[in-house]
Amino acid sequence: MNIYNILALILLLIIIFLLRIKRHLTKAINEKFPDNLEPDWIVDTFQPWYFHLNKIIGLISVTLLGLILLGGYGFWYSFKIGNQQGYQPDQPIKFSHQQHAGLYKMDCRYCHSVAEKSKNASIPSPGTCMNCHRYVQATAKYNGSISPEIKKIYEATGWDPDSNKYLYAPKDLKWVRIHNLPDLAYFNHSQHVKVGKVQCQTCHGQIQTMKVVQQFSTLQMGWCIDCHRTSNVNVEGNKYYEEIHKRLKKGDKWTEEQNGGTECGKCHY
Amino acid sequence: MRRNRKFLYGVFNHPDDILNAAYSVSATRNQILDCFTPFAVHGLDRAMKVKRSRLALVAFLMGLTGFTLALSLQYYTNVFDWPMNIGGKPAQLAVPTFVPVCFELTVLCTAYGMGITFFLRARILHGVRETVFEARQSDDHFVMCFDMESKGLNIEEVTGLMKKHGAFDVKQVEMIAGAK
Amino acid sequence: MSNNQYWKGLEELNKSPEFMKRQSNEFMEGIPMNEAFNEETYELSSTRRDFLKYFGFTVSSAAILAACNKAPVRNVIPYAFKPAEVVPGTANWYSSTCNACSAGCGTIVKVREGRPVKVEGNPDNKINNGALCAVGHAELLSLYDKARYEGPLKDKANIEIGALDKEVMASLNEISLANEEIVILTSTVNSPSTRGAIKEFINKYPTSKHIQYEEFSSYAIQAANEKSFGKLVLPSYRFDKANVIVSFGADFLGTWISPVQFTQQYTAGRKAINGMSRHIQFETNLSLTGSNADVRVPITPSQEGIYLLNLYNKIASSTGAPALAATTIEGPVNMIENTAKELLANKGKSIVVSGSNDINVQLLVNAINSALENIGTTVDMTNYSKQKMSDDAAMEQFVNDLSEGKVKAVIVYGANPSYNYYNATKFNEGLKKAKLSISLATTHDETADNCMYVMPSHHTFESWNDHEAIAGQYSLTQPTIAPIFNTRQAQETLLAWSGVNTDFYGFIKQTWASNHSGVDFNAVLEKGYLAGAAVIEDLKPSKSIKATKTVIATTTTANANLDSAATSLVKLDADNKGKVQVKLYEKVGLRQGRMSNNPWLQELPDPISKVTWDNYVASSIVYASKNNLADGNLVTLKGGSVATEIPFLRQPGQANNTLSIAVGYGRPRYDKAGVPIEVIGKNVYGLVTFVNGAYSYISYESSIEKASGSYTLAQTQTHHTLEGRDHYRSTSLSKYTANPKSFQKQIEVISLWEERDYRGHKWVMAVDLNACTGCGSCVVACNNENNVPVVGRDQVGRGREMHWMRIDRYFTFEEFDTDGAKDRYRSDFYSDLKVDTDHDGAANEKISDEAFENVSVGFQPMMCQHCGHAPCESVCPVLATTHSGEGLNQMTYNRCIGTKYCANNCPYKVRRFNWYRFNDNDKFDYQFNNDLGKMVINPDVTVRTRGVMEKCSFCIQRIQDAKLTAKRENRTIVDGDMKTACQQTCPSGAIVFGDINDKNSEVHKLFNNERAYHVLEDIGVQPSVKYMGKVRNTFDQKA
Amino acid sequence: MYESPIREPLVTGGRTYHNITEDICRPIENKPTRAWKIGFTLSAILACVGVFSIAYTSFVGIGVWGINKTVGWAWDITNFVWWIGIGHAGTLISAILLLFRQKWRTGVNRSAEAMTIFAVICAGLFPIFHMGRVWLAYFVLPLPNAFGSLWVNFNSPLLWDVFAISTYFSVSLLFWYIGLIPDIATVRDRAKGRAKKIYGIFAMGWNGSVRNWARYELVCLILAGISTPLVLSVHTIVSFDFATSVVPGWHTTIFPPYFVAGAIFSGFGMVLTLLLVARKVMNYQNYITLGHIEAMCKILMLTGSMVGLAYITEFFVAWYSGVEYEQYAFINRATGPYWWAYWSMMTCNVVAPQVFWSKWARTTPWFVFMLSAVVNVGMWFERFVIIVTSLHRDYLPSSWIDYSPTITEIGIFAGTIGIFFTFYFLFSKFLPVIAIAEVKSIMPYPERPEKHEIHEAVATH
Repeated sequence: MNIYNILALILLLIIIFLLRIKRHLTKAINEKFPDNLEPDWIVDTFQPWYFHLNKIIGLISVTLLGLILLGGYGFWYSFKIGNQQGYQPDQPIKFSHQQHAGLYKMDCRYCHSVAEKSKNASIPSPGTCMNCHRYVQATAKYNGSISPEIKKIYEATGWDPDSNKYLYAPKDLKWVRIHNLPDLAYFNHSQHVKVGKVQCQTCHGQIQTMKVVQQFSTLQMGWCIDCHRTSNVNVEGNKYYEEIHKRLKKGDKWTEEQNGGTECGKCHY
Repeated sequence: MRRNRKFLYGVFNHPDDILNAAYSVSATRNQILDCFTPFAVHGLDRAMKVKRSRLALVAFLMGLTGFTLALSLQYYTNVFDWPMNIGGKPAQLAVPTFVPVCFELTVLCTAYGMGITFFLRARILHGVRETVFEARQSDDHFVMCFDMESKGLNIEEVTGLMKKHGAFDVKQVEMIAGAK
Repeated sequence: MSNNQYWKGLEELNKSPEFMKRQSNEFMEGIPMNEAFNEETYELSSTRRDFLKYFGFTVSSAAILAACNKAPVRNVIPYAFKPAEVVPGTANWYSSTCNACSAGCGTIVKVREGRPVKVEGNPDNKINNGALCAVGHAELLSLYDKARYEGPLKDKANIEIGALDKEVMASLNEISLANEEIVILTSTVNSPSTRGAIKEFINKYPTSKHIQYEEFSSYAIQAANEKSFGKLVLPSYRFDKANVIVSFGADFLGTWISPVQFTQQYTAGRKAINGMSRHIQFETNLSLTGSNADVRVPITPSQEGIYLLNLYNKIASSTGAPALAATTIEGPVNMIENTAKELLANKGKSIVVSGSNDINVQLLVNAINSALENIGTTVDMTNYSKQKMSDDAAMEQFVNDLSEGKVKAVIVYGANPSYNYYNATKFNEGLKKAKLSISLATTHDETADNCMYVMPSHHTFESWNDHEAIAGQYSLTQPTIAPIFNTRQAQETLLAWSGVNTDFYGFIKQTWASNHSGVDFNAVLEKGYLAGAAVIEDLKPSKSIKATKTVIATTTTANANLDSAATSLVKLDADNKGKVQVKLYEKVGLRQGRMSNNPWLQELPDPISKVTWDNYVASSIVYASKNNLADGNLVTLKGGSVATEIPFLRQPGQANNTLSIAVGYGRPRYDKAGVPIEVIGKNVYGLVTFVNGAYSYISYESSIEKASGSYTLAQTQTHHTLEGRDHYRSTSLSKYTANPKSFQKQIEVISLWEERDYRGHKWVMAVDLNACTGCGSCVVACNNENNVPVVGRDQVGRGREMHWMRIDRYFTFEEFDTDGAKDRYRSDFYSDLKVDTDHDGAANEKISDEAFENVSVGFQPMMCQHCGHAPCESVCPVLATTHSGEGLNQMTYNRCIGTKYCANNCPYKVRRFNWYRFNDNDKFDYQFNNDLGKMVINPDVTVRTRGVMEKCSFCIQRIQDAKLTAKRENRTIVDGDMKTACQQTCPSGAIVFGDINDKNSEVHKLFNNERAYHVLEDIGVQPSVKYMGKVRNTFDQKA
Repeated sequence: MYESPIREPLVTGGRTYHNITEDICRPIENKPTRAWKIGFTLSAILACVGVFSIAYTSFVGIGVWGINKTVGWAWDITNFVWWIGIGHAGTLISAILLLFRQKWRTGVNRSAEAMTIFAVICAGLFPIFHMGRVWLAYFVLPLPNAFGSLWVNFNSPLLWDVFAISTYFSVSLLFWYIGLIPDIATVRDRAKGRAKKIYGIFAMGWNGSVRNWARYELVCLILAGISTPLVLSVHTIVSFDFATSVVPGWHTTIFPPYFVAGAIFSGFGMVLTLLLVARKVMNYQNYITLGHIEAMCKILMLTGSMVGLAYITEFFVAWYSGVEYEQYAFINRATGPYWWAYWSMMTCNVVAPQVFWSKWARTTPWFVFMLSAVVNVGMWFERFVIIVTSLHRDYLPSSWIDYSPTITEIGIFAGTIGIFFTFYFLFSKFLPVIAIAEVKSIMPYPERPEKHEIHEAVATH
């Protein structure tokens, strides 16, 4: 149940309430004063601003209305600030996850090897690419010449395909970072991948189908919190969690939140 | 429906005069359309048999709304939606800590609920044309006015009664309600 | 400004073919710097959290301003080839040795993506057993010092290394061939390989001489030992094995020879209340050691000899040795009687030391230790110390020769006589007469300014080295970052000039291969330490004394020397009686002033006076009122080659009619461009004298005079008494034994609501006030670990220092009482010297000015208490501070709006507010204001922006890390997995942190200790920190 | 209708209804006087100083103030409480005195209410701009957000303040505006041209209909009814900022009534200060009579004695509690480094108002003016004493420290005074300073005008 439903419900209740009040009042008036003295002529004196008093009020009202609308829109829009969901920049090498992870079914952790050890999943060094691409050159596709994308790896590592040796100085390869968290949030891959056994796809989407990677999740705090509230701690097979679970004496369902997963200090320090 | 109407009105310069006139006119079959005074002349409404306002009820209901709103807001945010450990206190319906905000929102809703109802009910709104028969009706003149189109208005009778009670001027006027 | 400048060399290295060859070397991790520092601006290039957290808030706000779905582009550059041992986002630890002083403490260096971010003590090194002092921690920051030389210089102009080598070698050859003298002037060198390199140099240029010079020398001890025992060595002292410790002005806990080692030994003998040692201190200024003493007697410097003579005579009378001529002492006579009684009762289990550099005094000390049979037990001359190896006489001779033009070439390494030689003008003039003068300094210094050539050396963190701090115990230094600047290690330079064609790493390996056959060099490197098993066992601080010690008898000439020593000491006192005697001392933070451009050390408050960023003249209260001097007055100080204006401060505990001034000041601070901008404090090395073959740090011929004007000293604590409150609890040993429960207060805990229980982890901390010496090591460790900003003198003076951890220092009088009656002395002698009324209406009790000479000192480390009923949490309107399920009080910086309400409501006043933006702000031109200094930032901790509150987090990043490691390794948390930065570094082991729900944890035991109490327990905030009350082993009857 | 043979009439000088209208509308209809121009310019300049100081603080950091690690609140919150306190008199006069049927209030309630609103504006600036990150001030509002619905802390007195101050400001504004409507209508009916239109907008068509008068009076009564507990609650909640904390000297249950009494005291001080000047400058002696002044002086004396009692009670409670921290805090107040602030407070707040036992003192305008200024100073010191002297010597002596303000803090304080008077000058120029309709309703009935006068009136009409 989210907050907006509740707010809407409250507003609805208020409206119903007010309508009831009005009805009640009207009824009361009619009962008590059958010969209603309230003159209706005074209604005629109400002349909406647009053909009576002056344009200033009109201007003010329009401005106010506009401001209110703008403010409301701004408020809703503000939820999207910093939300880069769907961000899909061009990368220096047209690397396709669909091909590598999808078609060839390579394990994510072959390249993103430190995801289980470190807070970063890290971008593989071109040296890692060379493990295969020293030999895999996709020449078939390019009429016998080496694929221009694979050539970029050779440039980055300083590999000379003719002599099969590292001859040149390596060059920087500037990947564009897609998943950006603000510096004030601490996130650790190993906690989620190794300990929590969360699939890469849970946060990064069906990466094995993406030709060009895009940001799948909002990466906003609400998104983190939602997951922490609903997912269970994977107690089994982890001695640390077994000990803590024993101490906490929680029931079978032990969500991340119950383990303190929504406390501020878990991510902000 | 905007059209010119014809009004009969008498001008007094002392609150007691208009009060007496109102009592006298009300005793007849004639209906006073309205009186306009520069300040609240106590008793005039009774003399004119104006019903009592029910704004007090509105105020009470609005206050109740405010209180409910405040309590549910605090309960929802601090207990239901995201309970936190604040100074070791339990996240529950903590009556003492919720009192101030409940009170403040009750007052706020009461005041504004009633105020807005008052504006609406009394037709005190932007764009409302003021009904001014006499420029000095907000200064030191007291105006009693009759709708000349209403059935059964005995113009001579009311003119006489008003003059008798000290109206120094009785006039007829045709205007779009209010404006002169 | 280009971010590349520091990495220029590195980048070239990165791209050179040579790189391919060396890529597996472990000190090549500098490479990923590219990841952060490429040619674009920070905003574009930084990899969010891992680097440059300091703009944590600016980037996010910039993102808000951008307010669009198009992200600011951030590039990531991976390693071309990732070194196998580097895991981005995790730290590597390398063992090394501290070089901040010559004590030789082992360190381990935390390296993140190629840059050292933290130093800790090496637990395997038996000198410091994992602890480290404030200076050792701060040495890391000197690596990222803007005042470092960026490349070789000739007459202050840049020069290529090759050209410099050519010119220097030609000149050296010429001088050597002409049979003219070459001097290599260094500070203490106890590295076998460095000595080997110097030897190679001397072999090549046979007219060379190696002179070791220490500005704060312990030469007299060695000289006296030669006279007494025929051994020119500095003994290893064993305070752990002594039941009675008598120190004459030796600040062995703060600055003397090897403070971390001695602190560990000292507290080993004092933590266990039963059988704790007794410490008696005779001294002039209130030193850190004196403030920890059970009995402290303030004496003037000239009286030191008289007290020692009387002590000797008392001891001699019981051993039957002849008495020496002595005058009677004017102070409390029974102090000497009691001391002698104590010492005689603990023969072989006592120790007498003196910090004096007067050979006569040290002869007496030797005689006393000898008579007490301490030589070989507590004073170890077999495994002697090489921690101070200077030769005062040789230095004096050298300066004379230099000024006479006899020395033609001078190579200075690690010494800075232009700054700290007492007659610097003489040295500088002499240096001009030399044909060749070269400095191998790392950082800008005064001597290098006067040298023709500067061939800057690597910083310790970029260098290879080995050490033999105590005979037979070896440790290694290894580089943990690729050289930042165009520098070359001094030893390598010497080897190059000697024509030895090997790098110093190879040279060390050779040295080790020849000295330690059969030892696996890499295994030592991993551990960082080498010593025989027996030695290691012996070095553990413990009370037991091995019977196998060889006892060295005093030589007969020594006894003959005693008489003349006695005569001259009596004469010294007689000559100087009534004069104002000035004592120079080292500050615990800045020591001799070698790292004076280190903001961490400058802002570390003096443990006693709590003054930062300045030195000052301190006197007793009596002296001050007699001479009409008030705190902050400027006084003109004259004496030796010094004539300067310096602030004045009243210091309780200071012996009357004496003044004390810290050395190590008067050096410039450098701004972010590496330009000196202000001089901090005043240089008083000019007051040093050369007396009787050694340097004396006492001046009898100085004077002060009130000058016009005043100066605000920036103190972190301006109120000094307990006000009769019981948050600091102490008692005497006899009272404690009579009533061990005296620390406990009966408090009925009432709760108005259902209590939360913390059944998972509950992190708590225990602080042993009996162990804490107040040295301030924890403060610097915390600054480093938690990215605490330095705010400078002005802000400290306004009461805005940012330290999360502070050490409160209270002066009390020897009226310790915890059972009921409060100590009756209530005084705020900084605002009003006299005592105000007692709160229970007792008569006004006045404290005389004289009484302030005999204050007792209490140290209380104070950090966030992580209260269960935290008053700060309730009052935060925006939930920026909340409680965790593990009992931690958490501060969420990004939620904080800065109302300061929490700080007001904190009874312990441990919350710190960011009054300004302390990073990238030229008003606060310290390490966070330049690219180089920012390297020291811990990437796991947010750098706070202005306007937010911050405080001790119990090192939550370490807790999280320990938990995650346990989870990853599929095990439960073991007590000791998780240490806070302050606990880890504490030399006295006073701080213990852990999980109270772990029944086997140390902290669980300590919480049930009968000395354990909560500070301010009666206000019901339920803190998570317990303090264990201080017990003082005082004499039962008063002096 | 307020005619009593015993009491002094509340409007003197034999004024007629028309006279009253003329008198009160004159400043609005005439060109601003020289005195007004000078006063307005001076206060506008002062307000600019304040705006500059606030901007400087916001751009550079709270470090430009003199506060430190121990004294986290000083002039900022002192000024906040002071201004809020001043504001209380307006509500008190319009609400509580209305409930008590104290008819004399009509002469002063309009300007007192205006004072309330301006004072609350000034007060509100401080809690906002004392924030370290003022641009995130919206965090205190319970807004749903993208951060997983992070809310606010309803345990925090500072959050209660947010609700209390905003409610207080809104309700006061409403009350004031509803009260103004008939008078604006009067001004409208007298005005010509553009002024008539502008006043017409704000009068919203008010015509003085009997039905509306009846509703109007009821609304005013109910508003008074809810404003009375509101005004008490606001300063109670402000006092909770201190009372719910653990700081010795703050942690006191006596604070709510003590603060409310102090607030009324300081408010009346300010009302007197302002009205004595306005009375003189605008020639309102007939509406703000010596009777008014005397009544307010009596309130000053009463509330002054109440705060005096509170001061003494605090000492008693500290002594009786046996809590040494509490005892020290109070001894320190009287004898510590800020003894002068404490004794200034005592002299100004407790001793000085006692002279109002003398009728001469109560009825001598210049003397009352001086004393009312003294009361304002004293009440400022009261807040300073409570905030700074409690904080600067709290639990651990190691953190004890002194505080002194910087020029920026002084600038902000002076600036709020400037803002206050700027608003007040504008108010006195453009709106009726005295409630015309209400004064007319309580004045003795005028003699019936002679016939020729009526004709004259008709002729001019």
